[in-house]
Amino acid sequence: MNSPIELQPDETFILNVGPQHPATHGVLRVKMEMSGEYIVQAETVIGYIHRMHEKMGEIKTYPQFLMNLSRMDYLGALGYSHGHVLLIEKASAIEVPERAEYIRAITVEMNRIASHLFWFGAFVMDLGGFSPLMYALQDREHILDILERVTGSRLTYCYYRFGGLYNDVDDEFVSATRRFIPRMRKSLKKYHKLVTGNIIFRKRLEGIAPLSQEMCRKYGASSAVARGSGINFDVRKNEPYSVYPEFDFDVPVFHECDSLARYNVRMEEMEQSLRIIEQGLDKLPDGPIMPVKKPKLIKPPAGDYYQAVETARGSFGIRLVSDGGKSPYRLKLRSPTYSNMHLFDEACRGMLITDALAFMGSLDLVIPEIDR
Amino acid sequence: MSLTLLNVIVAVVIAIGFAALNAAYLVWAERRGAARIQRRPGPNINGPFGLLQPPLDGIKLMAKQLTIPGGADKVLFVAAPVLAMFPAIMSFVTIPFSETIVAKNMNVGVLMIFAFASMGGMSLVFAGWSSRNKYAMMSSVRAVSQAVAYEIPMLITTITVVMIAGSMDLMEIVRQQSGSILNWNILPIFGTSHNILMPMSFLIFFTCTLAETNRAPFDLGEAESELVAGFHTEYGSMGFGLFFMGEYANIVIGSCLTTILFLGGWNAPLPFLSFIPGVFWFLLKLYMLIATFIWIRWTFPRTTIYGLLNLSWKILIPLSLFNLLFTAGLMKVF
Amino acid sequence: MILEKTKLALQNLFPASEPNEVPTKEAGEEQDKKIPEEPRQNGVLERNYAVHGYHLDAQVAPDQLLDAITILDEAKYFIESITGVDWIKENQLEVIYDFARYDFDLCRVVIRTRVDRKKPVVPTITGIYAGANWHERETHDFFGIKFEGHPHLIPLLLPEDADYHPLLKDFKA
Amino acid sequence: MVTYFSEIYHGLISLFVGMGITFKEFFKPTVTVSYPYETLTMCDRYRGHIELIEDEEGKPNCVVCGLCERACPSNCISLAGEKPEGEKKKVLTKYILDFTTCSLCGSCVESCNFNALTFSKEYNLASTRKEDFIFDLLKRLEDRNK
Repeated sequence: MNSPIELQPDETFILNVGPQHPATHGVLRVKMEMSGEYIVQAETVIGYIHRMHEKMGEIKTYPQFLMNLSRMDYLGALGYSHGHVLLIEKASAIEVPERAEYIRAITVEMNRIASHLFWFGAFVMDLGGFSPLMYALQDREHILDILERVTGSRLTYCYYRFGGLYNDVDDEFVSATRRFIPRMRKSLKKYHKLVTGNIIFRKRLEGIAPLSQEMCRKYGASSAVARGSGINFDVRKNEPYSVYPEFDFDVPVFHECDSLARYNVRMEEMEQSLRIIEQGLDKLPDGPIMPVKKPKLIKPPAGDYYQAVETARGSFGIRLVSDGGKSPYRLKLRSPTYSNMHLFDEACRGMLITDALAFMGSLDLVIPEIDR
Repeated sequence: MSLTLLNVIVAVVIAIGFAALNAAYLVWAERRGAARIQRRPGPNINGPFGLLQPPLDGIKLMAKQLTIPGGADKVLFVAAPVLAMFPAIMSFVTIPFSETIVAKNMNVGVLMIFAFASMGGMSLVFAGWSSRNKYAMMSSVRAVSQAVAYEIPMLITTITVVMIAGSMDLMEIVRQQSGSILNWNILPIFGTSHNILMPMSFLIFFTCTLAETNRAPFDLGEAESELVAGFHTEYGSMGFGLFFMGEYANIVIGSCLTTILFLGGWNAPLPFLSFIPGVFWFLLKLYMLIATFIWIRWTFPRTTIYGLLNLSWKILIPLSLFNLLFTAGLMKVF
Repeated sequence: MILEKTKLALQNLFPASEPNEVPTKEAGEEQDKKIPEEPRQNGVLERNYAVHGYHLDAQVAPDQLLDAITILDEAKYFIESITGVDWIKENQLEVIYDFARYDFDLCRVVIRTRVDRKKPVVPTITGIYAGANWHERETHDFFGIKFEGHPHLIPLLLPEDADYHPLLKDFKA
Repeated sequence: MVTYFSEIYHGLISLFVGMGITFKEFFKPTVTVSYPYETLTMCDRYRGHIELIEDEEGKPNCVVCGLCERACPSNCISLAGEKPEGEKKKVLTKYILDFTTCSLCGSCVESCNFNALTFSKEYNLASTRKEDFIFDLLKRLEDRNK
């Protein structure tokens, strides 16, 4: 009889999780050195769908690059576009009408909820529960329907323009969004009852994968990964941009540092986003959605510009080095999950594979966004 | 003599047919049920309500090539799926569906079913070991510890019932619960047991059945988000189909046993309803239990391997031992 | 304020050049435009946050890099990203380190260092910030900048046998 | 000891609560659309591939200015025109959309100043051949008018 698995002399073996593994949500690969079910060491291998967005940024003109941003993170696309337009508007001193900024904030928050809903479903599916994914997708469908009526597409919105928006929202959008808010609140209650309170679910997450604040800092973690470790960091509050200072909302922070804390942060964030949407609809001013003098040719003056925004996945930074030309001299995209995923190698040492994959789910990975 | 032999053969054939039919259509029921829970229609294209889906799936699986991974242990690799199906079918032989419908009643029926149930674990080990796949190997190691951990509370709980009935004969156990719903073993005080802890034993037994049949939330063997597909990662074609059917056949056996031990077997819940044949009541209870299995699977996330072992060793085994002692004490007193 | 503290600490790296930097800071806008034309002296600049999106801009020599990063580490900054810029006209490669803070004391710091295009070698900062690992590997992929002392400098985003550096300005696909 | 039992109790309760929710969902109507048998109409702003707009005479509005070609980030539009004798305007002779590289951003429609381009509402596009996605929009326009 031949031996199916040849153990290394030191009784560890290499387990190749990915690039085609159900828990990695895409083409991510983790080489794990295992001792039984325990991980001795892990090395994350990324880059399977690297598309070199930064080079495209250098080749294309500023408006042509607009649609690339929504290809980075297909779940929370609007947040990334928001960062891009804010940066170019800042660099070339374009005034944005107030109505446009409000609509941007509302749609970004809607997109954030949609993204978190998908994460919620996928996360519970990582833990083996399938039905919550379907419930989450039902609610997400509503958001996508609303956004589709406005932007014209369901996933890769190319909605923001330098100076404003692609087209205006109508009353139907406002009323549909208003109808959505109570519905979503009800659904969140259902999710809490079905999933958050569930003893199996809690047992799987409580105390799993503690991340210290120091570790978050060394790796530059943001979003729920940092906030679940007791770091009160949200770019919308720390470094207010757009019309966010006008809104009254809280940044949920949990101090348990474990996977459950990260879960709780995101669930709470959905409630807060609903609050922002509600206020935004109340305050939505009338007016144009593009500046009176529509910027024709975008040529930011030479220099170095940086803009950070809080997307659904964390602090997204975009750096523009301009030489005054029609296209950027250098465009750097700092994607939040890149830093969050980087934590994994160090944090998962000594963990069971079950817990490590649950931890990976709690990081909220979108692989195209890591690979760019 | 020859008549009895013929009887047995016919009964065995019927048992196999019943098991296979159930396994096939439970897949359909599960898919429809899951879809309803998730507010989808489920399979509804092939035939009315999608009822032709299972045979078509079967044909598709049979038409596929059975690939054996390089370096795999061929004999065990092929034997494992058969071994998964075989014990489940054999167990049907001794299950009484009513007073008369039973292939071969034995006075140690309980023992026989448990003997075959233990063999089910072997097939997982064989499959995992012979596949030459690390995920499958890890899964089979899990399967062993799971089987060991859950057979103990299951057996202890069964001993409690056997103690009350004073027999290992399944028919005898059912007969003692006849009369009305009040005599069923699941009920505290009133039942034949006069034992206040009986609902708890039912829960323990039911949980163990879930774990023994590798059903969610205890499906750690195949845990698709961790181990890809666990022990049957390398199986395709009918090898996979047999594992699949074996799983459902095991569910039927587990539910049959639960019905017989706790829910009064073929007895009608109320005496005046006993004009309806016993087999109807038996199947009703059986399918309600199976529906619960499906319902649970589509509600809960999966436990972890240590969560599963903790549940068994820290909660189920102490409770079932206490239950056993308590029942023994009660029987001594009354 | 952390801004002043960090600035002072960073300025201590350049004892001689400090007086020169004071006027640039006050001049603000007009100075910025000249930067691409004339090579900038090493030193600390305070930038207009509303325009540029960051507060402090320090250009250091490669051998001062670790000192500068240590100052930021001690002041509890977190690492945002590391990237490069190819200044082909000046025959130089620039490495840019972005840092920000978790608390409400808003201060974004940019550390830059310039190396020769022919021999692009900078010390690694993975010893100070473990999270710099992937960022440095990515910068190595795209620009071919070698981070001396990096524990695992193999391609990250590019294929493992990639021997080209796509973000260099003279790269032809 | 108390925590041990209270944990078991609360755990069990939480399981039953969860089962209650899925039980309720079981009886709710389905929400899905069984796609090939029933389809949804696309909303007004839906961005499909582009299509030429015709004037009253059935001729395209396009004046072959080439703005769309230049605005396109992925170079998927190629068009040509000629100026017939005695006419002031150029006439479109070729408009090819390479849909395989199109990213549906809508830059072309936005850049058009002559109301010559619009989004189609077509989304049932599937083929095993790459050539099927190189659309000749002029031909499509003629086919539409037949």
